[in-house]
Amino acid sequence: MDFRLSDEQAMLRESLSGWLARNYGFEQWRRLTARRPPYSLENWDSFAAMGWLRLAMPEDTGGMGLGAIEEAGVGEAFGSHLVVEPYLSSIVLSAGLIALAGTAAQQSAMLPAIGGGRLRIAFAHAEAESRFELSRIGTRAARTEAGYVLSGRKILVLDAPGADRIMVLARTAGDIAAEAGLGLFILDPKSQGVSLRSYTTVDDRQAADLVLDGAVAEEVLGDPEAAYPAVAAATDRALVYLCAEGVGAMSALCEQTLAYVRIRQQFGQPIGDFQVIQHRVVDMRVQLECARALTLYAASVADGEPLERARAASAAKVQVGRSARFVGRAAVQLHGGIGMTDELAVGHYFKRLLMVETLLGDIDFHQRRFASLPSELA
Amino acid sequence: MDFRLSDEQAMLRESLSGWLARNYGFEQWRRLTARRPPYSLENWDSFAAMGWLRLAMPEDTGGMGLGAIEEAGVGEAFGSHLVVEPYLSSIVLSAGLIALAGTAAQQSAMLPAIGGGRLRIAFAHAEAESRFELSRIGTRAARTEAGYVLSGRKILVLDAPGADRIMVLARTAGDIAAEAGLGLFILDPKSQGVSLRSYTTVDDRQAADLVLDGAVAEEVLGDPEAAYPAVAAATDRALVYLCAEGVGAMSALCEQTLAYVRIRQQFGQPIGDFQVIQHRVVDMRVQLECARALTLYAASVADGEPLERARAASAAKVQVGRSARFVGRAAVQLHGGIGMTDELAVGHYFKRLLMVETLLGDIDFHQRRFASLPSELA
Amino acid sequence: MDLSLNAEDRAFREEVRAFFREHLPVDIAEKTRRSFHLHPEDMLRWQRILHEKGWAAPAWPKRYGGPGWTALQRYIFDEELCMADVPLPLLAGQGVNMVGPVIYTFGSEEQKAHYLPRILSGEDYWCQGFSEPGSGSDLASLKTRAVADGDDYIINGQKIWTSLAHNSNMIYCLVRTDPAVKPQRGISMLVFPMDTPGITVRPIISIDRGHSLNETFFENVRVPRSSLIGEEGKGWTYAKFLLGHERFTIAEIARSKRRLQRLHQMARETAVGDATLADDPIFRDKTTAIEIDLLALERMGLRVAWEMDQGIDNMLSASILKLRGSQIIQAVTELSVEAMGYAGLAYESLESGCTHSPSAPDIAQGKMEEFLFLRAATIYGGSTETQQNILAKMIYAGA
Amino acid sequence: MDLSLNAEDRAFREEVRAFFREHLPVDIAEKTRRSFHLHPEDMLRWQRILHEKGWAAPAWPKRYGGPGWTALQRYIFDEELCMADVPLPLLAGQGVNMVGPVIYTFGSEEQKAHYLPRILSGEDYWCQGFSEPGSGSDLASLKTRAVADGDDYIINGQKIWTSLAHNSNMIYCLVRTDPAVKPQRGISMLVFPMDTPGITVRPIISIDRGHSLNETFFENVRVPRSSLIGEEGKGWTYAKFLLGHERFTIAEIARSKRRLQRLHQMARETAVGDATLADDPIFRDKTTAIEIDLLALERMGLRVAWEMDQGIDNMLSASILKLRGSQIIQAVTELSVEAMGYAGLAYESLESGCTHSPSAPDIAQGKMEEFLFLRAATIYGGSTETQQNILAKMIYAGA
Repeated sequence: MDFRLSDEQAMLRESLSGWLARNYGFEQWRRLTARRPPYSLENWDSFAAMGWLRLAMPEDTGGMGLGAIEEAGVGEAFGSHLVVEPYLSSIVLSAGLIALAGTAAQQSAMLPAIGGGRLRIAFAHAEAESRFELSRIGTRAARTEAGYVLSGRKILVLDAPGADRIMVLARTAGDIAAEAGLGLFILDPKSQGVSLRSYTTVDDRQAADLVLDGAVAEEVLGDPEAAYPAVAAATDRALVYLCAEGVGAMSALCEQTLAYVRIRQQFGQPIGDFQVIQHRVVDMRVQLECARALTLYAASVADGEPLERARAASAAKVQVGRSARFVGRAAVQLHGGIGMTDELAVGHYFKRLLMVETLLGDIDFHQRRFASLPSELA
Repeated sequence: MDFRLSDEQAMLRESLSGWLARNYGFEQWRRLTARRPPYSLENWDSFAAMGWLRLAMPEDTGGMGLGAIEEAGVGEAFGSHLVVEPYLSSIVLSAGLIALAGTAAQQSAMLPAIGGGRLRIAFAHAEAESRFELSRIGTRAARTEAGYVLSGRKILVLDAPGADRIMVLARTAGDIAAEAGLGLFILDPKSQGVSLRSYTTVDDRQAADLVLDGAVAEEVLGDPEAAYPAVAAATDRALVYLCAEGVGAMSALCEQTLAYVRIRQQFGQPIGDFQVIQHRVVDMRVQLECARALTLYAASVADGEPLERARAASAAKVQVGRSARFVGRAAVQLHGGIGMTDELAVGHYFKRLLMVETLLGDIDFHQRRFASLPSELA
Repeated sequence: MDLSLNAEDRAFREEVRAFFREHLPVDIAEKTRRSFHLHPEDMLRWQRILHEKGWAAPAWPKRYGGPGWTALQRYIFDEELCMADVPLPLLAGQGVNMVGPVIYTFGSEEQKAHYLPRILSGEDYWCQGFSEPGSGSDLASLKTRAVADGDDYIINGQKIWTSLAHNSNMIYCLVRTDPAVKPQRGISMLVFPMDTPGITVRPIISIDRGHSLNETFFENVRVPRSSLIGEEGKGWTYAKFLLGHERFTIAEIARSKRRLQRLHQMARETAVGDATLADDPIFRDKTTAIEIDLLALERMGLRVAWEMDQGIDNMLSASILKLRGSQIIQAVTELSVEAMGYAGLAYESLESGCTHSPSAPDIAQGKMEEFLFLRAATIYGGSTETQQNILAKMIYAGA
Repeated sequence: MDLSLNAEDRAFREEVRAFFREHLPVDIAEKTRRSFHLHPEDMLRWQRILHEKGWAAPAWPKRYGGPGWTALQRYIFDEELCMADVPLPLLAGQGVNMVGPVIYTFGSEEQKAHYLPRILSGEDYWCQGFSEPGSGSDLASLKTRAVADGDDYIINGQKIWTSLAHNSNMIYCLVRTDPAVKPQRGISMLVFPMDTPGITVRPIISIDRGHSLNETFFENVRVPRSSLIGEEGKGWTYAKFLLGHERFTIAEIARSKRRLQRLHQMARETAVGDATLADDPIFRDKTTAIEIDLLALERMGLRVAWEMDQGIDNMLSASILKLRGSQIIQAVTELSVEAMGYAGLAYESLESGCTHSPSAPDIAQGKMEEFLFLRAATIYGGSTETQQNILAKMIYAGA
């Protein structure tokens, strides 16, 4: 057992925190979220130039061959600065799925473009009726002469506005909830039969609901009936990334709140001198450390054996969800009225944490998933 | 709507608090619980003399014809002094059931004796497999020439050691969980086929497990196949009484804890000066007031329409259970080490609250029962 | 003791219910049901209907144009209002519930005659100038100065969190008239029009993206001496009177009941695979826990209402109502957002100033906005921590 | 970074497991499984077996007779011990885990040579004289005096919560040797036999009805100067060293895992109508929540163990371990009692000093006792509130 960062990990951390400190203050965030799509392609190019987009890609496609621990490093840094660029959707999920499910040819064709910042793919999986269940997919993909033709509805396709392509999880066979019979298909969002209803999300980013009505896929990733294991693995990786983002955001909130309570005067003293406030600051930190511990654990097993991977990812998501609730709410509360305003970063961290808590399954969902997996204690 | 106590209610409260203040200090409690059975027949006679045992009995059997509100008044006073005499088992439950289910002749025969302190009846309902489900009764009562013959096992028959008679809830017909087919039977604990395994309970009182093997009942209360509605009604009344006892005990704990934190010195000041302790004292009180409000409500409808009665009783039991957990634990915690000792009353209130929380159904059970009943909000 | 409603109160409930059923305009009911914000003109229209019936100011005595209801009747009125999705005449709230009672209790005859009818008719909409950037929960430390100058006061300073200042034509304000004495003693209450020269209102956008809050700046604002309510230096007393008036309504008991009812409905309409969210035992456990909390709160509230009618001032219970009420408000709105799942994360601002979640059903509209805005429920009107400090004082003093 | 156990650690785990399987006497294992209290002679017997293997003092360096394990190995050892229901050599605990490390770190060569082997062999059983009636969490305020008198100290005063004082033959004690200086500076640590004249032990019965705690009175107790550990006035430093040693073990991570495992088993054996408690989704939700809490605690614990092996002293994490550990201990024991339902309410004291619930299955025996006794888990070793004060100081100082 060794908790030390490798040289590579330490360098990555350095480069992330250095660049973000120079380029990603709250005012920058404000400018970015006023755009449509709400992020910067220049930033994206910089991420590509620094290699952050191809960290986890296989080396034979120009990637660095690193894993979930490094991706979590990116997540934590991005979370602490509220980075809005489409890393989760395009890199962790879509590129991750291409690496897991795509053929060698597909990998060589797409990964360098994604890693180089020239191609952004959004991932469409959720459907209104499935809540958080990954394999409950009603969207159908039918094989025809022209290729696979897709019909159905997807919701909350993160970063779809502005994406070059959309990857769709659709059913080629089997019952609505079956794990077998699922495939991954890549579409051009401008092609016929694809309509997007774009909207702003609660954290000032963008997503879209997607209606597919006979849309023809450009590409099917690997086996069109056996995508589920790759989707499950990529989702667990994405959970780790999200958890790390949550840890980063909570860490920023803990810092900002501590700084605020030490200067804010009420009743003739800084409110941070009140014991009740001190204990709340402690409880926030304890929650942060619990979330950090399980996120690191989940990252360390995310590239390993599926059962431990799934248990750890769900445990981390539950813990991060709970911690996010506590830390986010306490941060707003301790800031008082000013924490309720759009002017301060606090509220925006709070809303990003709400996304982190819910995306890819909320606390209840992952608590149940955790309980359904075999445990040495049960 | 009128929250004022009636003159009768005010007098009852006076007489209870006066007598208990004079006769029921913690040292008295200690002496009583060292006895077997762990209570005093002299006290019981005093209760009879003051009319407390026949408050809720019908006037034509020598009772005062009062209701659940007055019974709750007794419960609260008894709870605040940890009164150990068998009021819940013998008066609220057994006498209550005779009044509800017994024939006129049975009422005239037994209620005056109970109300006069000359007859104490324990109520055997719980079985190991039924957890808290009232109608899940496996003990059988078979009609024979000799009368009803009972076989089965009962657990946690409160105050059975020392009782003159035992009232047994047993099945004459129907499926194991059916509400129909239940009857109430009165046994002499010394008769053949009855064996008691007596033990101490966690709150230093006594109960017994009961094995019935062909025991012949002396009496069957009313209809031997239709006792359930009476049992449900009496149980809701008993829930109100228990809740009131909990309110009394919590109220004593709040007082004792406040008094303690104001004198206990640590770090050069009374610990009650620390803001964190102050807020804990506040939270204890808030919990107490929530419990008090719902208990009073449940008492006010306990003699009314069954649905509102059941909803209110379950809501009160849930709230009292939660409040008891919070108040009991906070009281021990704020007392520190000394709160952990047998020497102080605090730990004994804590353990009585554990009984109150669990008897006749715990928080989860009553939360579920509440949810299963129709609500204007659902 | 008899804790049920008597025949008179039950009849009153029916009367209120019938009135709402018959007189609430259909378009307003529909907008409220779908959580759209009402246009000020819609609010005024509804205010006029209430006023015509004599119900515009439920808490006011008859001699000032109120219905002269008991506290219990007001509670029933409020409950029927919430359950029927009748909009609160929000703009009128500060006038009706806050400054109105101060004016008829402490104001001069001229002030009563001038202001009270205009509040009832909806001609005047009021905002409150209490909080300042440096004095949130510590109100006594406020710094806005009013200096006597002949027959006038000249006001300089700044207020914050002035709800709806941008839609109001009147303000009631706490100002420091005497900086030499003990902080609480040097405060006075002034009332004056918002179009008085020297007043600037700057919007504050809150985390729900809405605009109801403002900063209000006073630069040499000159108002006549007749703007003073009651006596100079007694502003603190009037403010406490007013906040005491607020503590009951701020618990939002009936509103939480209605929110919980809608949450149940939302859960029944939310598919989870082959079943609905309402079938989920964990989710049901959470709604049940809140329902029981709310029932306890309601029973405390009814007791406080009864005590108010008896002339008993139960400060402890009123503070507990505010404390628990705000926690329950947050519990219900949190769970509502949780119930929405992914649908809640879509959150657009519409032209009308409303927010909208495209993938969510009608019943869930407005829930995210409520959730976000009501993070403030444990901050405004005395934060939870301040409320606990106050309660500790009362309990240590033997309450 | 590599957060999995390496081959060596895995082999170590197997070795420990095999040893317990082969050498733990069957009768002791059975008693532990059924939650009976062990007789002191049984404990001694097991202590001797461990000692023979060289495992009597897991944390001690090799040169003092310990196995020289890493912190991670100690964690693995502790986990195997808990999972196999191996009894903690409770009586030996104070000697092995507390005073032993103080003696080999700060004691004289004579003290080391005399005391350490006697701790390992089980010849000496120690108790701790720290707390006093007036100084619980505020240890620095202790009043027991030791006055130098020729070659001796004369001790007068009183200690409280002296665990197992009635079964111990040695005590290590904090005493005030200099009342003139700053409270922390005037404290020294003395070690002496419990049969020294002038010592009286009075039992304290705790709410679980057990007797493990005592009050210990000192009336002109004369002990030689050689009883002093290290330097006079440095007792506070040694105590902090010792309590730091305790913070890791006091989190009881492995023990909580074992308790949770037994709770799952109990739920499977508890009938609820036609099903079992383990099938109840609400109950399962509660156990799952605790299991996740515990997993987070374990991951923090492993990191602290690794840091200890790297010579990094992470005070913040150690305090969080104690804080969270004690909360989880209480959560598991609370839920265990809840699972028992009515069976937990029967609670008899047996002759042997054990408690017993007649209607409960074997697996549930001892659960009520644990629950009651472990209310103290958030009180002893620095109460939760004190721990939060300490953590606040560290965090405000930038930790």
